[in-house]
Amino acid sequence: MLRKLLIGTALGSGLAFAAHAQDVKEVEMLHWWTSGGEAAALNVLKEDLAKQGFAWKDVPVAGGGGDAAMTALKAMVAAGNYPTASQMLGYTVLDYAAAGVMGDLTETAVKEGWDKSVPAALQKFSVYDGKWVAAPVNVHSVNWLWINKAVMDKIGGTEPKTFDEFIALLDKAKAAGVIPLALGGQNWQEATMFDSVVLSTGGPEFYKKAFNDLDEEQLKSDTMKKSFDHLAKLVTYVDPNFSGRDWNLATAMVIKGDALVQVMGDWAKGEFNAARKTPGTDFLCYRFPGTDGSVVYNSDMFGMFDVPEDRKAAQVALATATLSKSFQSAFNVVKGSVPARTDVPDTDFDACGKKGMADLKAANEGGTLFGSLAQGYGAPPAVANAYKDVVSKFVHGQIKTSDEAVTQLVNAIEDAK
Amino acid sequence: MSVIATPARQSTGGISARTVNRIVVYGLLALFALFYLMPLFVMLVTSFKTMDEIQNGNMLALPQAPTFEPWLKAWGETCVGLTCAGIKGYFWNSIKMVVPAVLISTLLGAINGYVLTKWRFRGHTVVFGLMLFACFIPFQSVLLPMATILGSLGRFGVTLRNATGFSFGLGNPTVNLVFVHVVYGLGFTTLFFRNYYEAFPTELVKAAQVDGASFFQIFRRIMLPNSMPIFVVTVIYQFTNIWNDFLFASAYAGTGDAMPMTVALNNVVNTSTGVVEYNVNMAAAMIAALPTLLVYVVAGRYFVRGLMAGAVKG
Amino acid sequence: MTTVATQIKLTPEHNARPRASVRSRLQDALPKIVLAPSFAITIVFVYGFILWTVYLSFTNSKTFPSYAISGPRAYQRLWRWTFESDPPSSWYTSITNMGIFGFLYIFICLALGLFLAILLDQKIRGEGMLRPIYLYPMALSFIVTGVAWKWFLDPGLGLEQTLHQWGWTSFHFDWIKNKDFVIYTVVIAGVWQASGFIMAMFLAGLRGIDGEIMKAAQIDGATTFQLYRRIVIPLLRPVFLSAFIVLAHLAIKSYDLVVALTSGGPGGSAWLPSNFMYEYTFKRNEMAVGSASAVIMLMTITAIIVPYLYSELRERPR
Amino acid sequence: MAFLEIDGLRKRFGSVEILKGIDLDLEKGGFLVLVGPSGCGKSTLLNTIAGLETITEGEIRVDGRTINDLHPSKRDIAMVFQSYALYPNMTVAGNIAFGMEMRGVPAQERQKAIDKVAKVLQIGHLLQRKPSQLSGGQRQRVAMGRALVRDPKLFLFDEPLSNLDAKLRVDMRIEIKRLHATTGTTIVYVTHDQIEAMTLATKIAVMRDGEVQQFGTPAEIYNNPTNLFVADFMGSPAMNLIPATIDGNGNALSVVLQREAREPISLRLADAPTGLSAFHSKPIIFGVRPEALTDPEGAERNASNIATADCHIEVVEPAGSDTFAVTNLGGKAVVARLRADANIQPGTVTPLAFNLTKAVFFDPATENRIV
Repeated sequence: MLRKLLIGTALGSGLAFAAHAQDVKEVEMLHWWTSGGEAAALNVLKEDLAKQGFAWKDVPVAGGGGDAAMTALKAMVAAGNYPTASQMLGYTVLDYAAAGVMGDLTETAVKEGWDKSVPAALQKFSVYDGKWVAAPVNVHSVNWLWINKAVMDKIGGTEPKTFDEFIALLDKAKAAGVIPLALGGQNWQEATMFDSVVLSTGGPEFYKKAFNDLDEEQLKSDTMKKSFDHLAKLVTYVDPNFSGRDWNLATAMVIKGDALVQVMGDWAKGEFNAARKTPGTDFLCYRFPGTDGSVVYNSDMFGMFDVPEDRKAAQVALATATLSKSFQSAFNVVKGSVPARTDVPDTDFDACGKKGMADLKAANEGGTLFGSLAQGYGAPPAVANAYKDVVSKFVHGQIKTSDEAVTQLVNAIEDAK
Repeated sequence: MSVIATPARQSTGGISARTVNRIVVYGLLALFALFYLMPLFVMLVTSFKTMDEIQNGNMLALPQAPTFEPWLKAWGETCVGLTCAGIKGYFWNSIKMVVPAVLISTLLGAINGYVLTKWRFRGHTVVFGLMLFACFIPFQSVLLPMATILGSLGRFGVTLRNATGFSFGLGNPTVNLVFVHVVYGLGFTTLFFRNYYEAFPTELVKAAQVDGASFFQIFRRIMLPNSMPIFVVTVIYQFTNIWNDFLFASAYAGTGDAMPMTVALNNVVNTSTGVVEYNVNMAAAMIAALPTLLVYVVAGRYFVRGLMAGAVKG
Repeated sequence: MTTVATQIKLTPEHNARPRASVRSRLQDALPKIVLAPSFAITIVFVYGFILWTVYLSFTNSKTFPSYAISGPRAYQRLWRWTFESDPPSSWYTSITNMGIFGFLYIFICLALGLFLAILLDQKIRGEGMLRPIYLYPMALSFIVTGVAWKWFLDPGLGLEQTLHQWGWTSFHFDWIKNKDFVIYTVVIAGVWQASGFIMAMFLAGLRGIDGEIMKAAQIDGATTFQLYRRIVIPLLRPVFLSAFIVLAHLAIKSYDLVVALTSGGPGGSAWLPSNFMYEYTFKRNEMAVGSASAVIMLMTITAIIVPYLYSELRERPR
Repeated sequence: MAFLEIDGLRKRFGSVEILKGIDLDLEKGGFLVLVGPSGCGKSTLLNTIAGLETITEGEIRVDGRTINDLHPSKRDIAMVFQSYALYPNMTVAGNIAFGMEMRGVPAQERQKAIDKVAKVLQIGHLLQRKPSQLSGGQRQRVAMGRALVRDPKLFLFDEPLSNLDAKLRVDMRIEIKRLHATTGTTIVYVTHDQIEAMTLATKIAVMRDGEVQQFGTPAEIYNNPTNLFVADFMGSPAMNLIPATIDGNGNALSVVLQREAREPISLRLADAPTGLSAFHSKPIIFGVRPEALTDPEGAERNASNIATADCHIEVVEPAGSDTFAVTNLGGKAVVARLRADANIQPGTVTPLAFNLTKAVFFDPATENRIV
């Protein structure tokens, strides 16, 4: 069908080209950044483009962390109405590229020097078959702890460096009558936390082999079993109503001091920012105990579609603006993430942002920058979701023991491969 | 029909059995009314509260300092994607999609019902059975093939526009949505009208034929004027379903200039970051639901009457 | 006369008679011509798409449709997930939930709808006000009401919290957080949404019953309960069937109910087959499995609906 | 040439044959009644004449013109339906004028025609009402008005009186008869009520199972039924059909009726039908109408062949105008019609006079009349 589609589109675009000698000064952008902070960040881009004379045709579809948007995108592509660009994650970019619907930005990339400034790990997803098909917007890292400083001071805690210290800290909070761990009981949140647990328990090498290479030996190893034990331990520090809670509500618990800590990606910092909290004085950001030096990342990308010739100029402008240093800085300061290129000055970033940028650079150079399995950067969606299923079922008790969890994980991943 | 009003046999201790009976009946009705109203109540009181009160107060408590701010914000200021002009603009998008979709699917259902009862042909039951079964297809599984076809139609529209100057609506997202809702509404509208016309006297059709009325004249002059009850039922049913559809709307008309109300509302409500402004969300939800609520309250009476007139007959 | 004789016959079997004029033959064919577009649309956009789905379920389609047949692997996986399911697979959870939800939802809606209709039929003052109250939930999208219900059922925000504040601290209601009970909260919200509509159908049915039958039964000495059980409810059979069709169709399509209320529930424990299908088709990029699950759903629906359609639509001698 | 001619008309639904070769004709100004039990095909036949149902074989001609394939509206017919089929959304005037409106008759002319018809049927005061505001009789009148206003070649009536109560039915029957007499229109009328058939028709077609059993004037049908079915169906009370045997030889045949606990009655036939001699000593059905079986004083004086026999009277039914007496002959209850003032008591034995001139005989095997 896709081939037919492509022929149809080619036909359509040919005709469109004949009809419009002039370039279309408009970008059509599908995204799910509809909340106030995100929209404000994206507005920076919109205004950038407006300055160059390009109108912004907004296609926002919120819900399910991009699920609804991806469904809409699939429908748009099936219909042959490609947007100029779409917000996309990891393997989705590669899937669409393999289907042959993505554009080619190599020329611009070479001119702008993206291949030097964008970390190689990210290029794995933005470059397909030697061609640039997507512009990375940011790098989120997943292995963070977000701690309420006031609560921390009250219970006299210090930065935990190992998993055992972390447990000791949680115990202190429990003793002080604070909810130790804020967690939202949705499968992606649980799995995101488990990413960090595995990295902490098994170390960088183990994480890579298990969660990026899907090595069966590692998946069914005792280390994995121990990781599940650690997860089980962590879940005992969660309040009883955690199930189904949205992540930002969990963050809010930490912000308000109802809970001590949340294990979450750096997008949580956007919530602290929105609540006008300052790192160091109101809240603390630490790497998940035992994962310092490694970064488990995911990244928002703007996938660039194979649009008709008359829309290419607008697309190039969008891509260039997206990876411009000024936008990368301005956007990521608001969003909580770090720039997708390593040569952006960190002057505008707060302490956590600066640490994040330094960590990314180090991890990139040291080979410890790993894709998050929970966030769809470790393996294709079928595997990632099978993984989330197992973790979530373990957390909620459908899977009862770590042994069973390991068996289930191996089977589920094998099944979904 | 109405029964139970059996006269009290003996009045016991001053209060008659009948009175007790009435109290029980009214009590139960009131209790269930509370059950049905509860979510509406929660939404309403929340929409008049400040964020502070929502975060710190009781969900069921009345607002201590009622404010219209959330309503104004939802109406004219809240952000749908990058455009921050409230949800008011999306009303029109929805209306210009819903009204034609409802009218076309209802009219087609009426005419199908007319043919399937008054102009029967060999195999009419099979045709009807196939159309009725179509109601059960899960919409998720038609999303992609439908998109493909809409895409082809859209390209054909471009060709047409280049050739003739008009695209005849092909490729227009609103037209696409109307088309999709008509296609998947046909089963139910045909069912409603067929059941209604099944009980409609065939002799009237014969009389009109003898009087010289044509196929369409009979439909327009005899069938339609006598179809008011079922019309109300079908229109309400279709209006509600189409107005509230999210799946098709988000997949086929996600862009700002055609985006229907539900998609806009979803973009307001379903944000995953930032402080969730529940009061604005609730106000927006109420505003978005106003047309359907209005339809139910205003036409509710005719609704039961219409159901009586035939829609519930097997 | 038999039914057939009262129908107008449109397929003329003119034999050995002068042919009708083109115009009059067009007249004869007009009803079919008028019906044809609707029928064609249904064939293409429903049955064509069903065939397409069946086809895809035998391919190895992932993110996008692929048209190379690769065998029944998707069905084998579903089979395994159904019968070798310990701990329960998402598919197993979905179909067992469908059983629980479908049964309770349809049964409670029918029972509550009938009960309310009977109450409302007792010459109630203020019926005009009560009726829209029972009916309105059907008018609202669950995107909207899902949030309200989620709050209400959340032990930390809703009913439990409120009752605790009012002093009933031993009250405990946390089904929405419990993997074994979350599906019942979906039932509650679903019943809330649809039962008023069913009530309206029953009310219409009750109003359509001949009053003389009721009087006769009362004279025969039937108690109110007997009256309803022996006379009224049997007479409402067609309404039951129509209501069943409406409810079955709503139950099968319940997707946003689960998402808005529970986001899938703890560990996916609130999934229904439509969630499974959507999830696999669009989110997990396993279109073949999603298609296969859709086919199984359709087959189940067929098994339930077709006998009903057959019994309702076959020519009944009068 | 007759005004309405139906030749070899057949109608099939799949393998079921509803009409099995109907041949009928009717002169201009005639009144044809199709009568028969329900399911006999009479309404289908009417519908085929109207063009509301197609035919499988055969031909229908009106005024010499074949109308088989004409649309109902082109046949120049008007029809009155059992349920009246008044359009509920239109006023009485609208109902009456609808046909003309469909033909594009200008409004003024329509008004004139409405007024005329309203005057004839005395429904002028009802013109602005909706059908739901009318009584049964009024609806009936409006339905007739709708037919009349068309001034068609042919009127079709499909059981028009069956929804009325007994009194109104008689009134309307007379009204229709008068209408026919004054307007001289040609009418085809379907009913299952044989009294309506007898009183209204100039020609009757008795139908059963898609076939015409007998076609003729009311008198022919009544007096000379061609078979048992027609004999039994027409007339009220129905003809007595008594199992009997033929006795005697040559020209001196007699019919023998068995009785319970008495010796048989033997009635001598003066001018027996010639076919009867073949039934010597064989069972036949002896048919005699109640009015041909009476008390000897009340018997037709000038009838050529009257035989009297003593009968045991079981029941007496005084009906006002007549008195009916029931006796038992050949194992069947037999009704005799006596004068109203006849002095007769149940349980007594009374002589009854058989008017054998009016008697008919049927072959029990073929059920056909023996002639």
